[in-house]
Order: sequence, then structure tokens, then C-alpha cells
Amino acid sequence: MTRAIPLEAVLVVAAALFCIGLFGALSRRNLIGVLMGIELMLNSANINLVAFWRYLEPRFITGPTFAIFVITVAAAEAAVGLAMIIAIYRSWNTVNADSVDSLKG
Amino acid sequence: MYDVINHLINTVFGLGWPSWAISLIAYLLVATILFLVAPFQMLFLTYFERRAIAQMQDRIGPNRVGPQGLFQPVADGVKMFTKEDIVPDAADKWVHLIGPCVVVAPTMFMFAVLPWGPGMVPLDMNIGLLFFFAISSVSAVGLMASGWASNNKFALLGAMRAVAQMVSYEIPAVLSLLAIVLVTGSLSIVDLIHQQAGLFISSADVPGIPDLGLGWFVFTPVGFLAFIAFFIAALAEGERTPFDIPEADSEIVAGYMTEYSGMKFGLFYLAQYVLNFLLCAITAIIFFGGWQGPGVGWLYAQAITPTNPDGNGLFNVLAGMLGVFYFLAKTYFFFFVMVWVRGAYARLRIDQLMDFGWKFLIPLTLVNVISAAIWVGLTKWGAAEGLAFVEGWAPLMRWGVAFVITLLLNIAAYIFLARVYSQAQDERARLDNEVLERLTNVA
Amino acid sequence: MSFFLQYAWLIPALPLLGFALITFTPLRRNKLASGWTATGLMGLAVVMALGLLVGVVGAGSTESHAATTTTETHGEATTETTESHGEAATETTETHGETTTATTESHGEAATEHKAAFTFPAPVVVQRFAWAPAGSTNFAMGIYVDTPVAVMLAMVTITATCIHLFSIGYMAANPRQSRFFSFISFFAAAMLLMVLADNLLLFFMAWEIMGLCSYLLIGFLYERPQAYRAAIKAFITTRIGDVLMLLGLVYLWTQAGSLAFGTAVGEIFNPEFLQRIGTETGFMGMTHATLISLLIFAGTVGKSAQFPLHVWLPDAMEGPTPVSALIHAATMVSAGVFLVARTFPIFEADGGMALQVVAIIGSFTALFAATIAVAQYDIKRILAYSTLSQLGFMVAAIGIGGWVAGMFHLLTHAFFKALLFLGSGAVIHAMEATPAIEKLHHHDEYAAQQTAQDIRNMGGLRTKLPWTFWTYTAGYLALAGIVPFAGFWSKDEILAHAMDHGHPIVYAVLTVAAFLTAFYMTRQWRLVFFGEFRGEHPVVFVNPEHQAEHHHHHGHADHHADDHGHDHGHGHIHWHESPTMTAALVVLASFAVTAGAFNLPFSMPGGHWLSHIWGQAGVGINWMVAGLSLLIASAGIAVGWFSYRNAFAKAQDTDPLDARVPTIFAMLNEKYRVDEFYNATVGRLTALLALLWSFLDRVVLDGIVNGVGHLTLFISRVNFIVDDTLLNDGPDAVADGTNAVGRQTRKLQTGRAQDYAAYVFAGTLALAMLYLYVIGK
Amino acid sequence: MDLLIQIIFGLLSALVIGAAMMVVTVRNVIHAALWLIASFFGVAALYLLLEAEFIAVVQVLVYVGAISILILFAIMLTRSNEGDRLLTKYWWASALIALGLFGVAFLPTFTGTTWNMPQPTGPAGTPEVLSGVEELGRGFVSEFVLHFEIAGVLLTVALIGAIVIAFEERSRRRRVLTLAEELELRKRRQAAESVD
Repeated sequence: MTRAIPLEAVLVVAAALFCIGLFGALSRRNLIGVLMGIELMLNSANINLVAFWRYLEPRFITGPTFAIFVITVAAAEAAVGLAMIIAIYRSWNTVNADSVDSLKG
Repeated sequence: MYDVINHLINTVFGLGWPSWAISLIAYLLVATILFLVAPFQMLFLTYFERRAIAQMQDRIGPNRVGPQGLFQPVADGVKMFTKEDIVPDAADKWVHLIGPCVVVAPTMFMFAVLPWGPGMVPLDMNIGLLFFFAISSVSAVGLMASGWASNNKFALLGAMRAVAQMVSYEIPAVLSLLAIVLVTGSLSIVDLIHQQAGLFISSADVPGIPDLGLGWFVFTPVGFLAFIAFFIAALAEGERTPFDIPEADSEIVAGYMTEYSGMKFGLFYLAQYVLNFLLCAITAIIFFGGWQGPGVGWLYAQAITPTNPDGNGLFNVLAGMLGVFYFLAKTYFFFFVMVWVRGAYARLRIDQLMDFGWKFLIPLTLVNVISAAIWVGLTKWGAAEGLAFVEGWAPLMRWGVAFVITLLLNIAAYIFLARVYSQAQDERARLDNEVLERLTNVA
Repeated sequence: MSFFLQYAWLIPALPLLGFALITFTPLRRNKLASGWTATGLMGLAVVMALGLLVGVVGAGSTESHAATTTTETHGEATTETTESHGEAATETTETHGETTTATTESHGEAATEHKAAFTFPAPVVVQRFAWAPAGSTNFAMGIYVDTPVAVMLAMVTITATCIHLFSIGYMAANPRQSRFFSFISFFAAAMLLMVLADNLLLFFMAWEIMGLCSYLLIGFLYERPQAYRAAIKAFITTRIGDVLMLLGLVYLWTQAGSLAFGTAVGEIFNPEFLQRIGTETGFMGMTHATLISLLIFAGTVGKSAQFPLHVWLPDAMEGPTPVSALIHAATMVSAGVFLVARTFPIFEADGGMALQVVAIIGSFTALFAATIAVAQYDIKRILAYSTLSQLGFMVAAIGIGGWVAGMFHLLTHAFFKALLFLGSGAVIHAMEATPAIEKLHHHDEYAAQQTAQDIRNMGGLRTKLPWTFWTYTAGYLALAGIVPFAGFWSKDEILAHAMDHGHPIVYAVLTVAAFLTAFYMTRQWRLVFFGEFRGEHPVVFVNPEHQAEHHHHHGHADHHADDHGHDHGHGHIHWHESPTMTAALVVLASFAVTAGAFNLPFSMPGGHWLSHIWGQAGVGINWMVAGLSLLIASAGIAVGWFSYRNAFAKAQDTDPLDARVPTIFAMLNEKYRVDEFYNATVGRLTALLALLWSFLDRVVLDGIVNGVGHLTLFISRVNFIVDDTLLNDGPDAVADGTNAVGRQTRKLQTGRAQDYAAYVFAGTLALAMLYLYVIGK
Repeated sequence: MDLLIQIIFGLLSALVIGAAMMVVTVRNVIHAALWLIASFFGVAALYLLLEAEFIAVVQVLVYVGAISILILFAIMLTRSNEGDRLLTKYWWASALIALGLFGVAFLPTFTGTTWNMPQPTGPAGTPEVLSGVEELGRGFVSEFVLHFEIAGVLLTVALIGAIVIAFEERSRRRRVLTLAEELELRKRRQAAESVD
């Protein structure tokens, strides 16, 4: 497997995914779109973790362990994030990121 | 399967294809076989259920089409295909199409890890059980998508309820299996079955037991409680009677399937029944030893297995046939229980259903996990894990002590939780009554 | 340790208590009560001092002399005034004090030869406590009692008690008597503290307090300009001496590290230390020891009124007579001598150079003062100058190494000089009662008092004041140095020491001084007590201030007879001697007679008692010197008697000496015009300095101050400009600037979370680029 | 064999990147969510390709099974007017940042640095020793027990937090009576009227 696909290829895919996720998070108006962007970024991080584990340190378990932890944190973050979004919707009746700017200077 | 085909192509035809090509062909072949088996199972099961429920309701059930109505399912299938596939114009066309597919696809995936007989398993993954349940959770997404796509408030509400039910009952199902995984020590389903050899006491615990293929987990207190919890969760997962709210006839139209007709509706139907079959199969495998039965172990011992390659090929076939017979018998028995339950029990309300799941089943399964840990500690662990005093005992003695302790713990837990749950329900009832009181004197 | 040794510190504490009681409690309103408390406390001090003396002597003698000490000398000096005096004498010698040190053995062979190191007897009581811990060097204060100290204590307390007793009577007329007694007991406390002091610093502090008390007491009658001017003069001249002495002490302290007496390491009589400062050359080529000794000797010169700084003592007679008696005769002036005696090893350490200076000054002062005394008319002035010359004797004695002689003469002189002063006090007291003086008193109190003191107005008081006459005669004979009296033994000891140790010049000078002493004392004695009473027509003293003040026409010259006296007629004069005054006189007279016995030069059992207890070798009698000095004394008396036999029929007659050698007599009378000389030199110098300073002040300082004023004015103007332009407008600009910047950056805070995230990642991008392309390469 | 793997890898990465692009650009949020799920599947498949089955299955179980459903639920609960524009005002700036980050930062580092790849141990063809589920489980209760516990605590906290934030107080919730309750209510009211 490692012979067939060079590590750089996987990393590039992960980087691409990360940048797309970043763009999504930064530019989408819908809060949930932002959340999706963040999920994508977390996924790309996971890919990197697993890739580095698989290519550089297959014997040690640290790579996948942290991948698992990232997944759990992502789940927790998604849960709390969505709860907040629902709370925002309930009080401001909107889910547009740029209309939620009461902290404006 | 791989070596059979390899032998066929390379040696018989001498084509000398590369190994990956051969393995690809082998897996494709198996996939097609399974892909055919699934619909046939669905047909048989629908017929079986309608006949059985009819018998229970003192009627005859379908017996017109073909001998004893055997071809009734075929007729239904034909009807499904010919019916016009209406798509509501305001619906989200693509999502409406994808919905049913996403619901059916996972059920097909689940067949990949299901062992039919000794050595007859399409793909022996070492995390088979986890794969099985991971894939099953994907269908919830399909439900949600289809419920949403039909742009129908009832469909959406039905979909939400169905997904809520499936997700919340997935937890007790997985937890109860966790107990069994704890006992067997491996996630692979094939290992699970191998460990259920023996007579009422699995040979893994007490090596001396004659291997009659009856060392099922259900005979251990941990296994038994896990079986009860899992079976109830399976009923909910498969939307069977006490929990068949999503597409319950009496309530909101047909749940998420209202806007579907024709082939897509058929797909939903197929998915549902295949899922039920698979849940019964998994129940049979995990708790009742799957293809384990008297004689199978012995036959397979003579067969050609990776351990003794020079066995007789015939025995393979014989062991396989006996294994499959046992497996299907058990699975159909459980399907019969499901139908039986459908006939006997009334439908639960959605909040009662959720309460039962969260406040009774999950704590029960958690306690079961603890007793499983005790079981493993007593039977398998030794000095390494700090339980030095257990080393000295004989295996039977250790099995006995473990059996007694876990039995007591489980019974106590069951009684305690049942009482707490019933008190909680009475409390809820009282609260509801209070609300009513307030409303009456307000009015 | 017996009671007295243990509580030696009580001796100075008692008069101090008296001072405190009189000044701070209502006691001061009652004159008599304050007087008697002061005297009573001094009596107690006497008891303590005598007990201490017995204890110390007992401790010293049992160990080194093994000869039984006869304490008979004290026995017969019973006086009715000092109560419980007797029991002190019967004190048996207790067990030996714990502080015997090896030195007492070594003193046995104290070589009579001058060069050998002089060692003090071992201290019997040394009680020290940390007084002012200053960093590493902590100053310890305490008391240091050895035999010379004990004797001095005895002498001082006895004389002080007698004078206290005398002054009760003498000061009865004075309204501020309690103030007098508080000062005098304060002075006594200071003197005793000085004697007892265990280190030179405490010594110097007590020394200064005595200077203060002498100033207060001289200026006691402060309404008289002459009194307070004399007090200031006394204070300043002694101060000059004290400053130099302080320098000496500081110099000694830098060398020795501490000022404590004693021979241990770090103390000032440590042999190695003395040897070191004796050899190392310090400032201006002189060794440390010489310099230190000379500076300390300057203190003595100031305090004991030796030659250059003697001017203040005669003027100090302005104070009441007991003051003169106590301070300017017995105790304070002898403090200077005691200082030199106390620090004698330091003087001796430099091989005699310092001692030579001391001897020269001492002997010169003796002769110089004696010559002046001859030509004085004021009874107290004569005694003052006689004190000067006697002090000269003592200083000279110590200068030539006669430590015992000097100290012995100090003791005896204290007794008979106090006696003489008190006697003169009694005479003056009586004279003031005469009508002529009283009448004059109404006009000008000061002139009256001066006329009362003029011996030319006295005469024939022998029959009028019998007690005073006889006690005065005892003092006179003692001073002149006639055999049984104390003066002869102590003066003879000095002269013998001078002759034996090869100081012919000193011997000659001192002998001439002795002759003159005998002469002027006889003159005084003759004029005061013999012949007829010349008081009816007294030579009135012209008071320059008074005259200028009142433009009152007195119209009389010094020698002109006062016509007032005539119309008054010969009213009968009632001569009265108060009992307390006579009691004191008798006690002192007894001491003047017996004091000689303390150190009889014969090697009989009681002989050399003082030198023994002082740990020095007793000097055998030099018959030749003794005889010669006796001869000279009687010659002086004879010359004095015959030259003044029929002099001064009237107060206004000229002095026979004046008649014979008028110029010399005038010069002597004007005290060699030393005062005028000082005024001329020092006075003008200070005037000049004052002038300079005022100029400096006016031109330079005022200039500076005004300059500063202008400068601040200038700065304030600049400040205003800066403030107005820079500070007002500047900050406003800054404020506006920040406001603008603030408005701009506010836009940055869009409130949208996404923008913030965008900024974050823009930052990371920038950093990454920076790292990759700028730093990384 | 390698070629096959490379083809599969190409397909999968195309799936992942394409789905991600769709997530970001598609107008309808539901579609975005569904594309997201597709992307998650792609990533799971990638893990399988990297022979990390457990991570793949967990990815499917957690992301596809749970989080996507959560997202779908959230979307449905917050139906707002569809009219608003897709992207924020300065979307081009964030696009620039993302592209910049990718082009400038990631590419040169990946291509530039040399990864010290460990040489395959043992003779060719022997499968490498991969640490699978068992090591993971053992790791969780030995080396990473602290992380494991903290993750547990985090999940509980998140659970409670989400409930607290999203859950309306019982008092404000308008309670919908079920049919049975309404029937009961009507019966009681009649009984009450008949009495007075």
C-alpha cells in the first residue's frame, strides 16, 4: 500500500480537504454550513494523523489513538455547536452568521 | 472461496491470471450470490409473516396465489415494480431518489460479515460486529433524507421519530453486545461462533466439555440478560410491533414512506425486511451459536480447513449444509418470535418508547457490562491481572462461581431497575394528571 | 563582693537623685527642704564612698601587702555633721574581691626608675553594660573602681558635703537657693560619675556636664552682666580645651578600638598597644602616644585653667563662694589633673616627650599665677590665682613622673583650698552685713559686693570672727606648707620627687612659687585678720556699666574716699557667724590638718599608705629637701608679715609693694593684661571673621538666592510657553489621533465570528510565508 | 496491484474533494449536509485504503451515523427563509486565504521536505506489523488512560451542555395534550359542570 501511494499524495488530499473546509467555515452564511466546514477541517486533520501513522510509525498506536480522540472531540463539538445554533435560532430567529454580530465594536 | 476459484481458473484453465484478479472475481461472485439471497429472504419472510400473523389472528392469510399462497410475495413484488413511481413536484427530486437507496444499501453491506456456516463467511473482518452496527446506523440518514425530501410535514415528523427511535435504541443494542464482546474478547463474529462450542458450558471456559455445539452464550447469565436487552433493541431497530410507530397504520399515515410509491416504496419494504432478517440472524449468531449445533463441529474437523489441508472435501460440503440448516432454523425461529410479538403486543407511545429505552434498557445493559467484566475476571483472568487467588481453582469451579455471582447481580439489577422505572412511570402519570387538573379548573 | 563594692554606682546616683528631686518635684519651692535633701544625699554618698574605700583598700591589701592596714587616719576625723561616719571606718575588710589580676603582683617591683612601665593597681570593681550597640563596635558603659578612684571619691564626697552644709547658711538670703542646690548636686553627680567612669567616653561626658554646671553656677546671679559674661567666658575657654581633648579621645579610639580602661586586649592600657602607639610615628613626625597625650593634656589645660587657658578661673569668682570653693578649688579644676593621672600610661608610652611638655606648662603656670596673686586686692581673686599655681604644682608633679606626689597634693589641696574659699565666703558674708556695704548695696548691688570682697576694706577680723579666723589660719598654714599641716607633706613630696628624679629647673621654679605662695597668703591673712577694721571707709568699686546706665555722678576714683561713709558715723557692727558654716569650716580644717598623714614619707607602719594602696613604691623622705622647703615657707611668711606690718592704716593707702615697685605691681595687678591681649587678638580675629562673613552673606549668598529667584522666573516663563504649545495642543492632537485610529480599528471588530477566524488564518498564512520564504531559506 | 490501488485512491480522493467542494458551494443546506455525508464516506474508504479499518468503521459509526444526523436534525429545526445569499460578503477574502494557505504553505512543505520513511522490515511481501484494534484497546487502558478518561468527561460535559443549551424550560414549553388526555379533560369538565 505504502509502495503504491506516496505519502505526499495523501497529505495533499488532506490539505485540499482542509482548505476547502476552511473556505466553507469562513464564507458560508448559514451557521450550520460553518459547522460543516469545521467538520471537514477536523476530518482532514484525521487523515493526516492516520497517514503519518501508516507511513512513518505503523508499529506505534499513537496515531490512531489521537485520530479516535479527534473524532470524539469532533462529535462533542458538533453536539454543543448545534445546540448553540438552535439556541441562537430560538432567540434571534436566524441562522445567518453575519446577522449574529451583537458583539460588534 | 478464493482458493476454489483460484484452483478452477489457474489449474483447470491454466490462465495464470494475477492473484488480485482472481480474488476480485471471487468476491464479485460471492457478492452476487448474497445479492440474490437477500430478496429471496425478503419474499419468504413477508409470506411467512402474513401467514403467521393470520394464524394468530385466527385467519388463514394469503393462500390464493400459488400453492398455499407461496407466490403471494412474488405477486406483491410484481405489483411494486409495475406501480407508477410518483414524485411530488415540490419534493427535492434527487434527495427523494437517494433516500431509499441510502436506506437499502447498508442492509446489503451487513451481509458481508454474516457467517452462514463453518468457514462460510464472505469477509472475516476482525471488527465484524462493530462494522455490522456501524453500517446499520447509516440507514438512519437515508430515512431522514427521504422524510425530508417528500416535502410532507407528516413524512418529516415520521422520519424524525423513526430516526430518533433508531438512534436511541442503537445504544442499548451496542452496549449489550459490548458485554458479549467483553466475554469473548474479540470483535470478529467468526471467533464469537467458535467460542460457542461445548455443551451448555462453552468449551472456551471449560476445555474438557464435549463439543456438541451447544455452549451458547444465552446459557450464561450475562448472555441471557444481553439477549433480552438486545432482542428488545432489535425490535425497536427493525421497527417491529411494539415500536413500529414510524409507519404505524393507526397514526401518521405511513411515516416517512407516505410520498413514496412503486419501486422506491418497494425498496423501503425490502430494506425493512432484510434488516429484520439480519437482526434475527445476528441474535441467533451471538446468543444461540449461529451455525453451531451437534455434529457440525465434528464434521468440520474432518473437512479441509486451513489448519488441516488434507481433510476430505466432502466433509466440507456436509458440515456447511448442516451449519446453514442450523443457522437458518434459529434465525427463522426468531423471526417467528418477532411476528409473534407483533401479534401479541400493543403499540407504545413515542415518549413511553423513548423512556423505556433510555431509562430502563440502557442502565440494564450497563449493569450487564459490569457483570460481564466480573465473568471474564473470574473465568479467564489470572495473576497477571491481579486476581491471583483465582489461579488455584479448577476451570469448572471458576465457571460455577462466576455463574452464581453474575446471576445474582443481574437478577438484583433487573428487579431494582424495574421498580425504579415503574415508580418513574407512576410519577409521570401523576404529573400528567396534575396538568389535567390545572387545565380543568382553569377552564 | 561586699555591699559597697556591689553598689558603688550609687555614689553618683544619689546626688543625681537629689538634683532630680529638687528640680522636678515641688521640693524646689521650699528652700530649706531642698538644701537639706541635697546635703543629706551627699552625706549618704560620703558613707558609700568611705565604705567603698575601705572595701577596695581591704581587697587590695590582703592580697599584695600582707601588712595590716591601719584605718586610724579616718577615725579621728569624726565630725558631727557626717552621720554614721564612724561605722564605715569600723568596716572589717571583707573577703578579697574577685577581680584580682596578675598585675598586682607585677607592681610590687614597679621600678622607682622613671623608664619602667607605670602600672595601675588592679581594678576591684568593673561593672559594665552595653550602652549603645553601634554596629560591630558596641560602647559599654560602666564603673571602674580601683584604689586611686576610691580615694578621689572619698575626697570629692567629703568636700562636697561640707560645701553643701556651708552653702545652706551662706545661700539662706538668696531667693533661688533650691536652684543653686539642684545645680550643685547635679555637678557633684557629674564629678563622681567622671571619677568612677570606666572608659574615657563616659569620662568625657561627665567632664562636659561639669563644664555645663560650672557655667550655670558661675552665671547663677544672672541678672549681673559681669556674672553671665564670666560664665560664657568660662564655658568657651574650657570648651576650647575640651574640643582638643575630644580630638585626642577620637584619635585614641581609632588606635585602640575602644576607650575602656584596663590592660586587657583592646583596652587603652594594654602593654602591646601602648608599646605600639609609643613607637609608631603618627602625624607631623610625633608618635601616636605623644599626639594623643598632648591633645588630652589640652583638655586638662582648659579645665584646670593651666597657662594659656587660665583666664576664665579668676573671672569665675563672680559665682557665689561655695561654687568657687567646690568647683573652682576642689573638684572640677582637679579633674584635669585627675584626667592626666588616669591616662598616665599613655603619656608615659612615648618616652617622656609629652610629660616634658606637661611639666613645663605646669611649673610655668605655678610661677606665673603665684606672681599675679601677689598683686591682687580681691580676696577671692587671690585664692583663685593660688589655686592656679597649686594646680600648676600638681601638673608639674605628674609631668616629672611623680604620680603619687601629684595625686597626694591634689587631695590635700582640695581640702585646704575649699577651707580657704569657705573661710573667705564667711568673711564676705560678714562684711556684707556692715552698714557701709549695705548702704552701697541699695545703689549698686554689684559694686557693693565687689567692695565687700576687697581686702583693703577688711582688717582686724580676728577678734570679730574667731571660728573663721582659726579655721582660715589652718588652711593658710596648710597652703603655705608648714610642717604638721597637709600642704607641707604633699608639696614636699613633689619637691622631693623633682630633686630625686633629676629635674633641677622644675625644682627651682616650684620652690620660688612655693615662696611666693607663702608670701601672698601671709599678705592676705595679715590684711584680713590683723590691724584695725577699715570697713567704715571702704574703697568703693566703680562699676562701669552701672555708671553708664544711670549717669549717676559718683565722682570717685579708685582711691578717693567715699564721702557717704562720713555722715553715716560709726554705727556698732554686729558680727555674726552661722553655726552650719562654722561646722563645715571645722570639718575641713581638721582634714587640712590631718590630710598629710595619708602618705607620710617615713617607712613606719602607716607610712606611704596612699602609695601602697595605689600600688606604687613609697618614696623615702629627703631630709634636705624637706628642710629647705620648710625654710622657704617660713621665709615667705616672715617677709609677708613684716612688709605688711603697718600697711593699710586706711583702706585707701597704697600697697607697700606697689609703692616699692609700682610698674611691676601694676602689671601684676592687671594680670599681665592677658585678657586684654586675648581680646585684642582673638576678639579682633572673630570681629574680622564676622565682618567677612556678613560681607560673604550679603554679596554671595544673597546673590545666589536672588539668582535662583530670577532663574525660576525664567524657567516658569519657558515652562508656560512649552506648556501652552506642547502640552496643551500636543495631547489634544494625540487624543484626536487616537480617536481617529480608534474609529478605524473599530471597523475591524465586525462582531462576526467568521471574520475573526479569517484574521486568524490570514495571520497563519502570513507567518507560514514568512517562515518558508523569508527565514526558512 | 499497485495500479489498482492507485486507481482506487484517485477515485476516492476525487470523491472526497468533490464532495467537499459541493458541501461548500451548493445552495441548499440539506444538499450540503448530504454531500458532507458522502465526503465522510470517502474519508472512511480512504482510511480503509490506509489499512486503518477500526478508524474507518468508527468514522462511519460516529460521523455518518451520529454527527450527520445531528446536523440534519439541526437543519430541520432551524428552517429559516431560504432567500438569503449563500456566502458572506467578503467570501473572496476567505477564498484567497484558503487558496493561499494551500498553495503557499502546504504544497511546498509536503513536496519539499523528505519524510524519513522507515525501510520495510523483513523480506518483501511479509505484511508489516500494523497496530490494530487490540493495541488501541490496550493503549487506551495503559498509556492513554488519562486521555481516555478526559475524553469520557468531555463527552459527558458536552452531552449535558448541549441539553442545557437546546432544551427549553419545561415551563415555557407549550404542552400538547395527547388525544387521551383531551378526552379525559373533556370528561372532567363535564363532570365539573354537572356538579355546580
